[in-house]
Amino acid sequence: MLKLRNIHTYYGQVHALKSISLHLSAGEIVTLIGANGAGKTTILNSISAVTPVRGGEIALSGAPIHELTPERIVGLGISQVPEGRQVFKPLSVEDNLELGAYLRYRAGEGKVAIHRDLDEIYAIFPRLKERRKQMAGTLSGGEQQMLAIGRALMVRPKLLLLDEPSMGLAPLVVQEIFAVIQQLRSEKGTTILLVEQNAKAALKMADRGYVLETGKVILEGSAAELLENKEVQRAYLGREKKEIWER
Amino acid sequence: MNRDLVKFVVLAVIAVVAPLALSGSYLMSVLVFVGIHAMLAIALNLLLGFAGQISLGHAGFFGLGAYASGILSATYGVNPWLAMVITALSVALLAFIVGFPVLKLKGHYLAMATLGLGIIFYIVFNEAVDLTGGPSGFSGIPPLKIGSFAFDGDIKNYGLIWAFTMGTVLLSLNLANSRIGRALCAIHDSEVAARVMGVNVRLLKVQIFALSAFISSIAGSLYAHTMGFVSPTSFGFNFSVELVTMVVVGGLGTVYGSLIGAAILTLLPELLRAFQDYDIVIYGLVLILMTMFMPGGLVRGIPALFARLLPTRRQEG
Amino acid sequence: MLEILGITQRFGGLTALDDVSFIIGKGDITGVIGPNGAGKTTLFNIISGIYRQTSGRIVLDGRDVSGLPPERLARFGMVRTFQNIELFGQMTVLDNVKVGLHTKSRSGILACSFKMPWHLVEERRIAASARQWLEFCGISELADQSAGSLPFGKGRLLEIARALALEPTIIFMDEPAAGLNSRETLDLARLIRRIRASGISVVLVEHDMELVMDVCDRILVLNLGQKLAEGTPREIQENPAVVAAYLGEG
Amino acid sequence: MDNAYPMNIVDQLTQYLFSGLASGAIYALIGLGFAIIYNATGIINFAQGEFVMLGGMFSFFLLQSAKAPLALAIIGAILLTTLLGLLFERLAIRPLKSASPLSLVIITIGGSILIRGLAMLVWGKDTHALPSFSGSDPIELAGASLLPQHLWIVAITVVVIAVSKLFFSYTISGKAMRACSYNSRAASLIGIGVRRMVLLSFVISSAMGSMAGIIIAPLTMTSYDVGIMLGLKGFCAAIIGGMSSGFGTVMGGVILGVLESLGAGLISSGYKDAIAFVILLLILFIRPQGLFKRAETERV
Repeated sequence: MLKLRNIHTYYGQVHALKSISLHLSAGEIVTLIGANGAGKTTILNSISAVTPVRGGEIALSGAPIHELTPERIVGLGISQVPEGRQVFKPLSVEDNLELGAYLRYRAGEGKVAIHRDLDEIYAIFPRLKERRKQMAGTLSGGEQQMLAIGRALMVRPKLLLLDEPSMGLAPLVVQEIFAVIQQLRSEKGTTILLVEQNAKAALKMADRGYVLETGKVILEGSAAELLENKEVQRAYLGREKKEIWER
Repeated sequence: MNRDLVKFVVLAVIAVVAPLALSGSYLMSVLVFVGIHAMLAIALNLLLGFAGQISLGHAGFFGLGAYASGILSATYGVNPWLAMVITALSVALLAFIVGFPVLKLKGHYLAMATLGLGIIFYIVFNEAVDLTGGPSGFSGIPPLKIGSFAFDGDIKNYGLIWAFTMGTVLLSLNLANSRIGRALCAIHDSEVAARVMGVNVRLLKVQIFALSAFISSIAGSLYAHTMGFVSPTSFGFNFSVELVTMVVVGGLGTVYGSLIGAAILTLLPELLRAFQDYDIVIYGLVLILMTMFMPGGLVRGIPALFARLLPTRRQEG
Repeated sequence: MLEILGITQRFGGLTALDDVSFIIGKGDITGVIGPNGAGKTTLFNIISGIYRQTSGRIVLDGRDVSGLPPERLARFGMVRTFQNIELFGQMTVLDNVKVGLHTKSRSGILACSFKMPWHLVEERRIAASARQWLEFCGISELADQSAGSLPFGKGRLLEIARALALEPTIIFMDEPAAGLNSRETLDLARLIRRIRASGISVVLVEHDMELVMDVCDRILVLNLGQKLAEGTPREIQENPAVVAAYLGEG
Repeated sequence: MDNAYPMNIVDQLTQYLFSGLASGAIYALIGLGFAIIYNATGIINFAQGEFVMLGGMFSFFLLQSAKAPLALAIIGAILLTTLLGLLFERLAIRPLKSASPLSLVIITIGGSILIRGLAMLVWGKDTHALPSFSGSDPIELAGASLLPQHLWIVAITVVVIAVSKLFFSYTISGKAMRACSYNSRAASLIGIGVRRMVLLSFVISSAMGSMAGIIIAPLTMTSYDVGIMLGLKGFCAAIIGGMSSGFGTVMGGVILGVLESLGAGLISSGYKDAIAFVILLLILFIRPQGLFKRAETERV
């Protein structure tokens, strides 16, 4: 469905992505893991076209998309839940969600269809419905994460890019959000590209994963393989960590 | 640094030789203005180009220097030199005091606050009629004298002004190549990193603001004593903008750039006399086009342009 | 010795740090780790005077330095580097390090403008000292390049050289290995040890566990704004709470 | 407004209050223009005052040379000014990709000088007056005498502000603009085109500015250089209001207008403009975030 071939991306002088290649098939959950600065977020931003790609190709169902504007990418059905949630704090919960359907409004889609989707989001996250008139800034971290996901879902994405949905959240909330992610794939068949620091949890949920280090893919494989991989374990708690894992 | 010395000597020679070629001509009086504008542009550049802090009110300090020195010497009979020094010190002190709240502001807010300051001065020049003569101006300002030698003709004014201008150039170059100059550039590039390096950013900004006001005030006094007459229109918002234009055209953060900018923007309207009313349009266009296509100013932009047009030494990579 | 005593930081309704205390020993290399959003950078920003904490104190060698701005802390020998290197991009590499010597010189505006003799002496001393620090960090051949044009790895070294020029007693590094390749990271580890050997305490926030476990004497683990654990690298690696926070029980 | 006969102090104050309200309404309109562009782009558009001038001047010349009826001339002037606002964004703002605040300040100043200069070349330096919208017989109100134009000013301002409030609260484009001004990156991730929003902000601001210029022209005359002062006053209003594109700026305009009018009446009319700038400086020094904005909670 989505294919990245030899992507190079720079932040000013920093060569953030060095020839990254990866692919997603329809309906897959794929996770990117790696230390901070490894380039996980940059990959998502390159796909979303907010960080321009300087070399290589990104193709969606065979058609190149790496020279399009961010709006066009969203129009093609790729939406991103950014790191740190980034909800529109001064706007109400409902306004945030409606804005997710901005392009659909502009395309002339009627209110009825959009409101139907809104109800669907409220069904997934009942807590958002309780707070629909509240300013998004007054929500708790977990609720903001739900709102950010809901907003991205209002795009009706074929492909959802999730950047560290568990960041800074309590374990129970994280479980709840991960459950929703799995539900999205099983019920709607949404393809998901997940960036997570919580590697173990991400791999448990994903079909496949890529391990990144300083802008390169150093490992790829099925989630189960990666979970067993010593390199992956090492990357997370230092080299002497093996012993603990084997205990 | 030696190249700077060479440039300075070349400039000094030109400054000395110029009157021989142009003596008695109308251009001499224009060159007097070039000198005054150059002092002002360099003063503003210390703030704008080096420390990265905009001021849209420098015409106000220029005006304060001109009026205060003029009034002290003409109305109260103070020796013009003394008047000039007293004025410059008071203006610097004023800038130092106002500087603390003003330079706490950043970006647009700073631009707006300095602009407001300049406009307040301008209104005072217009409205304090008893003191300043109001909109019709203030005349009878005595020239500067050494013994019985008065600076009153074009050629003498030229010598006086350019002596001060060259002094300003020299001192500013020294400052730029010192720990203070480096700290100013550091503030420009990254304020937080400069602070982490122990630079007292707030104090230094205010000090440089005061220094800049000091030089502007001297330029104003020189203007008043050489012209003998001042009126508010020379010190309005438009002139503050012209000064910013000079600095931007010449190049932010280069002393010689300010000199060149001042020269071009003073001579240009003279050369375009025929299209008198167009000068404001040209100012606007120059400002926009320079910012868009040559943000580094002429001093950096022209060599870069040549480098692009004549790709003899292609760089690898 | 730097004591961090009960630091709490709230942003609006959010508690970014909750009563965090620990002690940084003289001549130690201390690592601060934790998942994203744990409050590491916030803690750094407080210690280096960029944020003002909601409550709690910071004591350097018996002197209370809480709430002092960074320029004052610099004079007490506390300096930091930044995650996304903050260089003076329009200046040369050498001039960047010279700014690091700002607190080691005192000529004012007048002395500089009039090139007073003592100022010239001082400038020579600054230049010599700056070159030494470039050498210490192994980048003296870049002295005349513009800092903005450096590759990231070299920029990182320059930032460290500039910080060292202050001759600090303690240097804080915010993710010094981020964006470095593995060879550069190895060089960095060596440099960090040399810094410590010259008597300077080092504190680093870092995600590269290999580096942290390799160079640190002590490690502080933060999670969700609270201190989760503290100890030697081995103790930390064997601490079940840390393992859970990092790998999740998902 | 000098009166031939002495009024008592209360009547005088009422008089100042009313004329202050009218000029305050103008400042509020101009200030909203500043705030809208600022919120969408982070730019202070120093050319905002020129849109105000263009409104008045276009109206006058459409009225004079094209012999258009007043209402038509006004609509034409608003459209023409808006078109210029759009062109300004396209030609001067959009090509700058990652410009520093300093170059943005300089470029909008350049734009303002250019527009003013062209206006002078095309229309000359004379001052002109638009006819009042409905006669000029003063109306007595609470001891003060008002011109019908004062009422027009207040009424039109209230309507414009109400419409913009509705736009920002209830339309998807308005909400998208607010979202974009809060976090443009997140907005682009859900398909909101940032550049489109910037363009829209210039369109709205230039339209608002031109309206301000038109409704005040019958009272204070218009000429190629009225934009400087009006623009700066509008900016003061926006600063007092904390650069909000709503209530704060409106209050800022009203406060400024009333204080200025009281100051001019009670202290000295020559220093009227200085009063506005002293207020500006005091606000910047004491509460740079404006009088009507809560201190921003720091973002983490």
